[in-house]
Amino acid sequence: ACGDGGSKETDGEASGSDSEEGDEMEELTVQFVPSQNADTLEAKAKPLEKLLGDELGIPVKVSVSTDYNTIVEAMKSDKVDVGFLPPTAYVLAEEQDAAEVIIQAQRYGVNDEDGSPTDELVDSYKSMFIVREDSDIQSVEDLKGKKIGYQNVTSSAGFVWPAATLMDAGIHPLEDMEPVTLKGHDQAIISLLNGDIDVAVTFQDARNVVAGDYEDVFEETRVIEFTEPIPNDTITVRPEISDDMKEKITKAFIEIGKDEEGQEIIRDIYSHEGYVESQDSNFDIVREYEEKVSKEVN
Amino acid sequence: MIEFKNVSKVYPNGTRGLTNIDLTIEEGEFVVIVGLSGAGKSTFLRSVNRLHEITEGEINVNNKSITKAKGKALYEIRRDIGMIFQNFNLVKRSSVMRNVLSGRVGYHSTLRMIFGLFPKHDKELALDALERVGLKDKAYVRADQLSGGQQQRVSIARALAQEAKVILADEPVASLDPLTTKQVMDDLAKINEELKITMIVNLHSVDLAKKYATRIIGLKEGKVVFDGSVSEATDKAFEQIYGKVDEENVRKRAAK
Amino acid sequence: MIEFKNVSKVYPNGTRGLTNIDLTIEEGEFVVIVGLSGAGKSTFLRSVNRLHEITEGEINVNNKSITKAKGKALYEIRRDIGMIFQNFNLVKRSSVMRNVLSGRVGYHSTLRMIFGLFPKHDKELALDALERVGLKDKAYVRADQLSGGQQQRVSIARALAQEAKVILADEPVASLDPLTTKQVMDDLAKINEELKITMIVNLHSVDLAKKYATRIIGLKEGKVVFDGSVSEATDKAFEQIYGKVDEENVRKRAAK
Amino acid sequence: MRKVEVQQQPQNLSIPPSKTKPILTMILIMLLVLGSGWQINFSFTELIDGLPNMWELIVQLVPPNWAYFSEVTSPMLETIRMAVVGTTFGGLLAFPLSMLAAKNIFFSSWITGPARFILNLIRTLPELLLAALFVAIFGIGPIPGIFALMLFSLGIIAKLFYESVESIDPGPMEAMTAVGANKIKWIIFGVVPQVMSSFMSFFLYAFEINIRAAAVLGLVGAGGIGLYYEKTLGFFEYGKTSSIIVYTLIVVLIIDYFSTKIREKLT
Amino acid sequence: MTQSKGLVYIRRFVIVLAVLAIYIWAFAGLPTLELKETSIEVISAILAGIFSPDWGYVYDPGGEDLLRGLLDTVAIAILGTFIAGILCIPFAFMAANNIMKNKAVVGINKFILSFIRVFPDIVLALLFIKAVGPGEFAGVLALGIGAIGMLGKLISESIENVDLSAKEALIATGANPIKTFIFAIVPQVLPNYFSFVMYRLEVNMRAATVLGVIGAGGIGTPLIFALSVRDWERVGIILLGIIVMVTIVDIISSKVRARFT
Ligand SMILES: Nc1ncnc2c1ncn2[C@@H]1O[C@H](COP(=O)(O)OP(=O)(O)OP(=O)(O)O)[C@@H](O)[C@H]1O
Ligand SMILES: Nc1ncnc2c1ncn2[C@@H]1O[C@H](COP(=O)(O)OP(=O)(O)OP(=O)(O)O)[C@@H](O)[C@H]1O
Ligand SMILES: [Mg+2]
Ligand SMILES: [Mg+2]
Repeated sequence: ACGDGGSKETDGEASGSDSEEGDEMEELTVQFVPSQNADTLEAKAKPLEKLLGDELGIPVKVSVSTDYNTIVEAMKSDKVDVGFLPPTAYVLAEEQDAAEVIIQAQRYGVNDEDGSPTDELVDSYKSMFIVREDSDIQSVEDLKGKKIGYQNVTSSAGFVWPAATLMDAGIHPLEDMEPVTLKGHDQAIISLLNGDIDVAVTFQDARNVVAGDYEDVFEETRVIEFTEPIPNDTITVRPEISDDMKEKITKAFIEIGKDEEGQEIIRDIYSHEGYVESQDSNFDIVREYEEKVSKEVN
Repeated sequence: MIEFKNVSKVYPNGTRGLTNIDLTIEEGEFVVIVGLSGAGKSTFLRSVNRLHEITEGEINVNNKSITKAKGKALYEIRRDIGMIFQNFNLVKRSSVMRNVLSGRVGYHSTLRMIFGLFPKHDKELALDALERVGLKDKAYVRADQLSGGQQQRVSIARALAQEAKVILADEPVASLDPLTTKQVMDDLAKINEELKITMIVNLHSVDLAKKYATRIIGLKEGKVVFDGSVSEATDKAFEQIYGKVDEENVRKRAAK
Repeated sequence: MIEFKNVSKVYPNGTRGLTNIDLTIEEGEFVVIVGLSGAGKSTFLRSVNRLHEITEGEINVNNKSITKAKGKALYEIRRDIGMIFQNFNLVKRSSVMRNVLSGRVGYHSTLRMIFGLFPKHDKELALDALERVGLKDKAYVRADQLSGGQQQRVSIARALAQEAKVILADEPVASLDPLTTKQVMDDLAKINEELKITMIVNLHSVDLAKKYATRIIGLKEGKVVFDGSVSEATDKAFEQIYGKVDEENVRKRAAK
Repeated sequence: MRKVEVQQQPQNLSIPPSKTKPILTMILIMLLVLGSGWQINFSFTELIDGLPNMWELIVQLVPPNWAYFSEVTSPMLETIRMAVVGTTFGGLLAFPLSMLAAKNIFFSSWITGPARFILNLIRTLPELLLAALFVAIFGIGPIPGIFALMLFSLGIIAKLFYESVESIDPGPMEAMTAVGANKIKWIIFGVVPQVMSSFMSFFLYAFEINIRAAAVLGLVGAGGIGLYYEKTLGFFEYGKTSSIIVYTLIVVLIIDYFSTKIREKLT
Repeated sequence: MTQSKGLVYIRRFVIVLAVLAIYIWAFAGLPTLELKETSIEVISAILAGIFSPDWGYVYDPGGEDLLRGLLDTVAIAILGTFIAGILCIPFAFMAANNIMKNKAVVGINKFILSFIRVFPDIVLALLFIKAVGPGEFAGVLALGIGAIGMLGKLISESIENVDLSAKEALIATGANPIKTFIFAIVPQVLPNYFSFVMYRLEVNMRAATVLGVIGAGGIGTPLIFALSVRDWERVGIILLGIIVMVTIVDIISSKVRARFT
């Protein structure tokens, strides 16, 4: 849609390379948006700058943002080359020709029973419906008319997937429920414990975030349902970047995921365990869900 | 009775306001303070009710040290001292009536004042005071819509309404025409005589000073250079207060 | 030459300031305006340089209508009219020097003034003016640290520094002691005589009016009730201006 | 006596004050600004070059999606309701606290110091932390929202207000001292009439902020207009975003109008 | 005269009634206040965390620590405030109805200021990100432009409140409006101006949300991250840092204002 002009000129150099397709990139700009399903996060950029720079041989600038909309817009204006986007955000960005997925992040799976990590690396996660232990809600069917705590409507785990699950059970996610929009999966769980809502939908397993503040959270709550898997965070690039460069970036990330030092860093900072190549079709499920839900909701 | 015991005042910027003032003003006196502009007349008045802290010495009002008084005791001493300011100090945004009524706040409980509930008696007092200075029909006009002289008279009315035992007046007639001047000064004299209220008045007019004062105090560069009855205040005495009528010299002294 | 052509002024709150004023003041006259407090003296002066809009009539200054002037033309007429205010109108937070210099801004480009770059000549003028009123040694003191009379003198110095052709003075000596009063009035008279600068001065003192004026205008309730030379201004004339010395009556009239 | 003599020296008030201090201050500020500019790579050319990109987004913002108006009306009303209550309580608390913090009202730093410290503390608390605390205490809904807005307004009004109180005309206060008023009467008659207008101005300003920045309400599950920004931006529906902007603008203009009227009454 | 007075009373009555109605409406919609069971445990956990700050975060040789974060924040805030402090002046001047007699000019300027104020920070940030890319520079621009609305409004209102007698004196000397403004209004407004600018500096330092969104570094992003994963020790140390920073600004601010009062 918009013009190209591969490189970033932070040092005020004249923008001579307008017409080239980024094969002569002098600098790579990377921006990261935290996915919502993380229980530790660090707002650090420097370590990744070094790792990626070493792999690619050009300077890398990494920044951390808290809102994906700005990354997408920046990618559209060629201000950001590589973005870490949550799945919904990726789909929306792809629609606008702003991003192309190359990689997906891997994490350890979560035990459905007790919320502890498994030792299996997966590229997807799930969302869950959770109620108070003493609640008489046993299954999704019982939810009709109950007070539910959602996240923002753009949230995969906090709205889209759970809404789809409800629809599958014949319950309209807004009209048949008493919805409240909350900010943060931790707030959802606290509100559930407080009795402000009857059911919370969170990523699996958000109770770990609250456990530090409220020890008995696992005893006092109960999961009644899991959703279908949601693809993990993506690493995407601007489509205008040359295939060669895309290749290089892909390889670089995968290398980092395998390297011991690299792994430690991406785990600490982004709670990623490793990276696998990905393709757009992996996200058809996201599109499908988006469409299904947004048709009902908007 | 007002007693100055070796009082000095130095302003923070180093200007000397008063130097070693030592005198006593008895109840019922009509004292006029004269002196060049900048001689320390206003400073003298403001020391009496401790609007300025003096830097040395002590001042007693009716045998109570205002210099040492605190809290309620201080408020009560002050309530009994009315003041007419040289530059009026009115709340320009409030009505004339409210400005005058504000002279009465010392008499009422704080709670009452928070709601601005003045008793009827006070309102009558305020209207009386306004009538005395000829401003009854401006009672509900905002203070900033008055002429200069009218503002000065509001300031006088406020002090009258206060029913104080001492009145300090800083050039109360500076902006008034001769007739109003006469009327205000007559009023002050009447209050002084009939109610035995002590008057301490700064004046620039030697004629007025001679006409109304029972005692004249001359200040010069913060020091008392004359203190005596009207009869003692000869032309010579005034020469001493104001300096010789030597044009060149006047300028220099006036500046001090 | 200042011409009032059937000028009236009604304040927004309905008070009548001036009513049908019709007179001409020639160049070089020393006009003193007298009248009761609230008679409209300040309103009269403020109409001359259009600090107040008049509600009817027209005023010409040196054959230019200030009532109709706009923008630069208006500023230039005003630059030639100096004004001494009854309540000084100083910028309290600025230094004395800066207050006096502000009388000079009409002479310089806006840009220059934005950076406050006054030429040396102006500073000398300002210091001269301050010396005239005996305040040279307070030049860099903040205006709010001055005594009342000192502030009035700063206001006078500002008007002097302006080098105007007409000076409007609203009770310029109200807060001054007799000596400084004499000195300031002498100065005004000297400027009037030597430089042929027109003076329009509001005064409360009949003595001063008789001593300095070449022409006296008496105002009463916004109307001209007397206009004549000093010799014509008999005691009877003043009685007419101030009303009979009838105590009851005075109060009522003064309140108007 | 000795003290007095020492103080007599600085009488040379007739020479201009030295200009070095202001000049040094200016230089210091310029250095700070230039240093900061360097630290963040300030560049005009980059900005100018990027303007066309900016335009691209502006084009998407117009025209607003008028149909969206009806959808945001009820959250807007909800926001106004909570802002009214929150700002009122905040303002009621801010008044006495600002008086305690103003140095020309209470001369002792034993009073102004703690008052200012409390105000600083209140202003520093991030919204997210407030949300975490209030949700724990009151659960979700309008109540924690109002408390959050109250603290918010308190911080804003009090800080701005005490500083403007510090620059009022001391004359009327002096007159009240002279009539023997105690502190409270002194404030009511000498200070309040002078500051009412600026208090109202800050109060209404805080009210306005509360309406347009009501994101904090979203944080405690109390709805509010903030969520809708997030939602529309999240879906890249800029037409809707700009209709929220226009809506807020209308509300703010109405508040502005009343603000001016009320201040005129008080001046 | 009497008729208009009657009108004034009626208008006043209507306004009072309107305000009253608004309050009744606002309070009527409120649920009752109740405390939650979980509160004690959760709050004591939060407070315990905040009061045992994560000292390790103060300095980290890797470069992304509290000190560096604060320094970045200060740099962004200073520059942003500086830009706004300069750019707001003409708007403030032209939006003050006692300076500008032309009602249309005043109205237009007040409208512009309102418009800037309602423009959400995040959209402003988005615009600048598109222009210069995410980072500190965009942050500075967003803060700088966004603050014009607030500074312009507050300053113009404080101009509307000044004592106009000195202004008269300047008009009488034949000064044009700009000169009058500089000599009669500026000295009176200066303390307020500095107070507002310093306040804005402080707001900008706390503008964690916008800066976090922009990826501008500074202390905002780590604070948001720490809050969202409930790492209270980290929150505690960052808060401490901000409080110290704000207190320093406050002290400087009162020193600066003391100069001008
Ligand atoms: N801004 C104003 N608004 C309304 N009325 C006013 C205003 N200024 C003055 N007046 C009224 O106009 C009348 C004339 O006022 P003016 O100031 O001209 O009197 P003056 O002769 O100068 O009196 P003084 O000797 O007391 O200064 C007075 O009754 C006064 O109350
Ligand atoms: N707040 C202040 N700070 C510093 N110096 C001051 C202050 N107020 C007055 N002064 C100085 O103290 C001296 C005495 O002032 P004061 O006001 O007592 O004079 P005054 O006799 O009342 O003169 P006037 O007749 O002009 O009113 C003057 O030189 C004046 O400049
Ligand atoms: Mg005096
Ligand atoms: Mg007058």
